[in-house]
Amino acid sequence: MRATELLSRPVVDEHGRPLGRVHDLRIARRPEQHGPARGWAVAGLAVGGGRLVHAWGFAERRAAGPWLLRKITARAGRVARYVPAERVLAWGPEVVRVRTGGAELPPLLEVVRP
Amino acid sequence: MTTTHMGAGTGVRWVAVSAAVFAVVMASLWFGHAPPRSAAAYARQGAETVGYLRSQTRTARLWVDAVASGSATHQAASVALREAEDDASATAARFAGWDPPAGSDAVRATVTALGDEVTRRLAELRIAANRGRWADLPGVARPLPDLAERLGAVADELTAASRS
Amino acid sequence: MRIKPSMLLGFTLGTLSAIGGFIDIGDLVADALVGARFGLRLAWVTGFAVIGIMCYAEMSARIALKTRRPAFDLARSRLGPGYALGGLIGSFLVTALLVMAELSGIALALQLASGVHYLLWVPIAAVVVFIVIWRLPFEATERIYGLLGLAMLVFVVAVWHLQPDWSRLWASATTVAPTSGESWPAYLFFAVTLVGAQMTPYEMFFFSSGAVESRWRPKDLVEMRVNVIIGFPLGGLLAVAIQAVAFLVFFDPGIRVEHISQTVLPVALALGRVGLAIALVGVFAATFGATLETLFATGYDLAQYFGWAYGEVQPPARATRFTTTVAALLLLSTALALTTLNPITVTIYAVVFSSVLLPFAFLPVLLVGNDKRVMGELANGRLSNTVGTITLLISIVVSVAAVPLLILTKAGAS
Amino acid sequence: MNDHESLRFTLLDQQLVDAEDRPVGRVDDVLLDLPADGGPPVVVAVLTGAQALGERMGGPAGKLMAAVASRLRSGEHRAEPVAIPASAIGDHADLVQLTVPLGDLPHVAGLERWLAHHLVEGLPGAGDARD
Repeated sequence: MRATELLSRPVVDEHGRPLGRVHDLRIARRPEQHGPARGWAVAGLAVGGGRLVHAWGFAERRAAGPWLLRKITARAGRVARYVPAERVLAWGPEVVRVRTGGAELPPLLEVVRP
Repeated sequence: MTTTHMGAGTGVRWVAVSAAVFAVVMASLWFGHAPPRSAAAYARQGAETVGYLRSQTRTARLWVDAVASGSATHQAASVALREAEDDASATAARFAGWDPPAGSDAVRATVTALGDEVTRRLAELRIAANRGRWADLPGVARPLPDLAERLGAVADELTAASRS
Repeated sequence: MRIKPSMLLGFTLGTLSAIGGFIDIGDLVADALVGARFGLRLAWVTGFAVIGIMCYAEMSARIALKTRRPAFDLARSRLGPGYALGGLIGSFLVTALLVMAELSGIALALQLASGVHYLLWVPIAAVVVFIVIWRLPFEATERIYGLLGLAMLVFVVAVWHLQPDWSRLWASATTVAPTSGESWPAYLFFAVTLVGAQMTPYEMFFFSSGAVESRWRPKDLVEMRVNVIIGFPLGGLLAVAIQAVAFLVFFDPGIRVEHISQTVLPVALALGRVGLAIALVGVFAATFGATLETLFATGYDLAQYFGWAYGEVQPPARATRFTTTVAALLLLSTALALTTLNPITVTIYAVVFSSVLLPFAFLPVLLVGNDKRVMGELANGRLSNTVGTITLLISIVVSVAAVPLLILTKAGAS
Repeated sequence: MNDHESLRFTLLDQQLVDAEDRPVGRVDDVLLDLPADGGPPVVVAVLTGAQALGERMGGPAGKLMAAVASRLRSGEHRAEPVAIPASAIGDHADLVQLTVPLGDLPHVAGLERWLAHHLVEGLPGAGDARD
């Protein structure tokens, strides 16, 4: 599976309700015991919000400005959510299915390093 | 990252977009190169043409002055005089290539006659320069200011005619 | 304070960018044309262009010396490969036209100096350009053409020697409206043309790639800023001087500028043969420098898009795809120049299309300049952001208006 | 706080340089594998080259790019885009740095080598491609 196939794939909850699209993958270094590779594993997904908000880095607040771009992207940035990999029931091929248990997903900004 | 899920509509959309772009380009080309169709548009083009002829005449005159006063080299002046002549004949030929709308024959006669005259005068300058007759150049150029005045007057007339 | 040779050396990077990038064939044509038709009534555009390009050149160079990543690199990593590919193809086409026009500019300067037809000089100029690309080190090249480009200052001297009515010049420079007999669309079209000629994206790509190649590090920040602060306003001053001399000599007789020979004619009238000779050296150096810059900028763009090795500091065999691209583009442009296509017309089209690409080039730079995780303490301050945002907004307007104005005014003919 | 990071900003589309700082290409895509035991996908390789990029972009332009890139390659592997195993990836601050030199990755930057070999090296003053 290519990472870019996952990007922009629709995300739904266990009842098939849409949660937006995958806009970014959060990756973390794998612990050494998982083989010789110092590679990464997918830790979670960034879901929801606008495509550009993620592409331009505002969804994870990489930038504080300029003021105008921050204003334009502010609302969409707040909508971005984080889905931990453990909650993913199926990664594809058509949709990413996620277990929410009826609860709200955490905002992306809460789990991103400032 | 945009196109991973575009599916079957992609091909159709591409064709539609390409066709639209092509249509706009063709329309623009037509707009840019369509000949003048009304008498007013023809007169306006005539004024424009005569304005350029005047510009080329005066440019040539400036180069003659510059070379006569020792301000410009012979090489540069002979290149510039040839350019002025080439421009003038291209300007005149472009206008002559358009069919005059009904009632515009007089405009055509005036403008093409001026085009011929300017081209002829500038050719004389170019020939004198290429023969190295630099001392004669101011003499050959003597009619130019007069000619430029006449061109200016005709341009004003045609502009007025295009507005009425 | 003792000035180290390396500082002078670094300074020439800015001078070359200013002379070769700011004053290139686009300016030699557009400034003279605009001066003859509108006097100094579009000088404010040059003022805006200088501030805008200074802002983005500084920003992209600051990013380059912090991250070793030049401007086009950012376009792809921030805005995705599809977006960047559009920018790449667009800038490739525009630069191919520009290289053709710059090469013709070299040939036209040589024609005016020698009297031999310019088409004969085109292949010779192309061969010399190729040898310089192949053999001469980056720094020697920029030093030679940066210094020779200073000959363009003769245009500033010529303004004084033409003994202008200064109050008339001032009145013209402070009027924002077309001259009588000219239309607003034509006025705005030439405003767009000047923006395209003076805020060319390739200046930014070249400047930031040059900063990476010269291995500038954050400690070179001051030197880089000195380059920007001296280099680009110098280019702007030259541009206004060209507008002014064209105004003084051509405006009253109603002369339309159609040739490079007309650009240098006011200098000859003001300063005689010596002035003319110096102006021709300046034109030669500016177009030669700009040929190199446009060629490299295109090679850089392509190399950075695909992540290839690039570089004028590398021997050609270490960056073969880059070298091959540059050589192929040079060949293509030479062929284009030999078709006897009018280089002045090509220049106008090239700068107008270049202005269409501006916002695409600026946006990623502005985004990364603000990325604190990448830029740390070198992130944009309020000044960079304010000027950068305003420049970006104006460039969007220019980009949208450019082609409709081109069509509406028939490339400024009416 | 979690120590995960954005694929988009730290890996995808970033510049790849080899162990000697030579530019190798860009991360044109990332190959993921779903472990059989049901864990999250892991990064097994980064893909580089116009073939991977063209396949990623899709559409007429992408298809063309992938087809041309595939044609330019030789050998039996040409159906698959060039992959660099995750084990060869080291540091990734501003650039993604590989732990091996370009010479150890025979499939990478094929065109660069071909041009060096057939076109550029033969000319005087080109310098040496292999130093």
